[in-house]
Amino acid sequence: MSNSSHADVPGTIKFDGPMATKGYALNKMCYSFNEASAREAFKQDEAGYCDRFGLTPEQKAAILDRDILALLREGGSIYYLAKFAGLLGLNVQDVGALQTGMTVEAFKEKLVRAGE
Amino acid sequence: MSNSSHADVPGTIKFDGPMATKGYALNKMCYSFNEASAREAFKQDEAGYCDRFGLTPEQKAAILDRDILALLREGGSIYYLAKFAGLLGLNVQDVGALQTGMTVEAFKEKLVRAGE
Amino acid sequence: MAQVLGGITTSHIPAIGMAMDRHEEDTPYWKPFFDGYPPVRAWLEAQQPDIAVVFYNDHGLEFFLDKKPTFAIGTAPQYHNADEGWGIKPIPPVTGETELSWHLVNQLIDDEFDMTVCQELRVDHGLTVPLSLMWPGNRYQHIKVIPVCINCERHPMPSPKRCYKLGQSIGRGIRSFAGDQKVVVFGTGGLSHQLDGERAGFINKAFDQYCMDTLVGHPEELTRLTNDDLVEKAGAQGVELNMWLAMRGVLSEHVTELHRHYHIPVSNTAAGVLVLENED
Amino acid sequence: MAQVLGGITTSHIPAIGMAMDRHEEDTPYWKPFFDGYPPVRAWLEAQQPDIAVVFYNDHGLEFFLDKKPTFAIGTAPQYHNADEGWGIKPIPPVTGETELSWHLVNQLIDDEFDMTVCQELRVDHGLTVPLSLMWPGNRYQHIKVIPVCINCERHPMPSPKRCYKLGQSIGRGIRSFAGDQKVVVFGTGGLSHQLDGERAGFINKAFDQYCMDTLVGHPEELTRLTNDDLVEKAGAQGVELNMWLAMRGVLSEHVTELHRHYHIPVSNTAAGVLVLENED
Ligand SMILES: [Fe+3]
Ligand SMILES: [Fe+3]
Repeated sequence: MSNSSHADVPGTIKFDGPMATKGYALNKMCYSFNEASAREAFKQDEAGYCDRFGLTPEQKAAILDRDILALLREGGSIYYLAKFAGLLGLNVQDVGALQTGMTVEAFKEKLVRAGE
Repeated sequence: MSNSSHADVPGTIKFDGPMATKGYALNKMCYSFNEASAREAFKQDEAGYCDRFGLTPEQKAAILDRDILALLREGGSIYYLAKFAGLLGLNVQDVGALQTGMTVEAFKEKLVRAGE
Repeated sequence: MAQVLGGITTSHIPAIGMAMDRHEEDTPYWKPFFDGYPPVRAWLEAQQPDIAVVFYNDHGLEFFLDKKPTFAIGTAPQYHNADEGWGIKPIPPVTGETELSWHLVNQLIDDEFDMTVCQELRVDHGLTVPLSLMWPGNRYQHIKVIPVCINCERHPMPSPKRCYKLGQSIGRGIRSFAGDQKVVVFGTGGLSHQLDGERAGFINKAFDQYCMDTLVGHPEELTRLTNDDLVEKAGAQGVELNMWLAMRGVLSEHVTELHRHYHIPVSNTAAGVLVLENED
Repeated sequence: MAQVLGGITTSHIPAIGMAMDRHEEDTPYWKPFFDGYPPVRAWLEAQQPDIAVVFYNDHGLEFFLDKKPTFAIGTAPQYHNADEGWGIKPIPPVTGETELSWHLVNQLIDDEFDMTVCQELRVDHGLTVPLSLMWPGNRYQHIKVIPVCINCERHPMPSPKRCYKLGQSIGRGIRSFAGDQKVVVFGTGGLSHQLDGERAGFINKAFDQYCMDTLVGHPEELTRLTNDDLVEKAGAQGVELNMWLAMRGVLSEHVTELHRHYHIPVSNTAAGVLVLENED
């Protein structure tokens, strides 16, 4: 069945049901960042804000470390993590660079080359 | 097509899309009565509470008059109106009696007779 | 492979929960209704299901017209009940189940059912009253519940045929799940009743009995009805028969009727009980 | 009968909206992208559609995992945009439409699509960026918008085939609507891109061009792909092709390709533009 198969695409974690269960609290916290007041509350007390949503120790550590790849492994969805990145002042190209271990300039160049 | 046909069942208003559009504000107000604080706020100032949800004059008058049949005509859905009835201390048998112009006792007897 | 033990139909009206809260089960009004349940409880006690798939409708606790699903399914580890506005006492949390739930979601999306998937969901009397009825004293926390919510509040609603097919897809999902869980399926709501309009209090005993007879051995016959037919024959809220059809779709073609009960009225409603044992 | 004029595909990434806010359309980075749009705007100006059906996905403004629809459709008189958390400026309210919207809901439920129906809905950049692009200066309030939201965020997602069939049902709905409205259809999002994981920045120009070629004349060929195929070939967010397929499903079998544009990159994404004129 197509939906229960796990596409084995290197460098890609399929955000499926079990991952959505694992990452629920983390994603819920990131979804809250749609609200300016939530972003402010997080900035005032990062660890306390994580605890309020019941993040696991691994999720909380990955938030405090800004470790995007670890957040994905812990069930984060890029759509909600993008709001966390936005709060940090990072755009999707910055996040791409972080995940690929490249400088932002090198990451942007890689994208330009894809068009050639 | 089954969904756009209007079942012509006497004494029954089909709560369909256009009725749901017509009754949206009214139903939204009644849905708010899930919260005890909303029920309290309504009791403190019935007309003001209606205005806060943008009810039409017809809807507001029907609320103030406890006119269930008028509320249905104005786009109310019985599922949300039931919460308004609950706030007034009425159960579905009281509401049945009101709509059919019977006493509650007569309405209950009619139900018992349906089983015979 | 997980196994479908069978299906149960039951009314879910709030007045039942209120009567249980007030210990009125043996009063003259309520006794003829509650007399239908000891055989159901005995069957559940003997079968010891691990999981209950419960087809219900939300009467305006969690879902409003702002975002109204046709079909919703829960995949949460727990579900909460809450204040519904007119006095039924909230019951303790309901235990959920995530693994089979997600497996069913995969099956349903593969089968082209466009589910709304709920990782957090407040469940109303449509789901909670049956649990209280099956396990009095609210001793239901051992059983893992998978809620499946069907729109019965605003037309257009899914057709009887679509609801039956929904059940069939869920049946395939349960039977293809790698595990040894025993699953029971609840079709809640009904039978004939109408709450709104000058026709309030409408009940159709003959039609209800036709439905109960037909559901057991010839459910496809009922899928030829439209929702407009149901409104006419079973009252505006009689469309809740769709939850019974979804339950029946989960079961095998042939089932054994172990128990039947029918009583008029509870509150404004005709109440029907069936226990159908699966054959495969 | 209402009439389908044609369909438009367009990227909807937030960076486009931000570039327009900052008046960067003519900068070296952005000019090659915005050069794709004057012909689209000219066609819209000439055709003067009354209604736009917009297929988009919600990236976490209105819908969260708590209650995540597979397919949602709006029937509201107006839609609001709001803060998405990372700095795109909300745009003025979008005008809605209730009559055709409800007619489409009736058609869809009749055709066994299990829609979540939204009488109140905040719409995110997936819907708003295309409006800003088509009518610069946010002069889009004359056009009535029917939002159709497709789950592209959490697997399982509706298959490419299911999305194409969704569009076909909506096409039947438009053509059976008693009115003389002119309708345009937007397929938003795509083309290949991946935001997450070590594979972030993946773009597949050859596959994108195959998709654009095939979508025009042989869309059914694309419906043989699975979402897993799309993730592999077009990147994790390349599943947004499903919105293009839904748009194509609304159109007639034969369409005339009036305009095509393709540019890499805008932000992390390959951007494709098509204007397809309907033949019936
Ligand atoms: Fe009910
Ligand atoms: Fe997108």
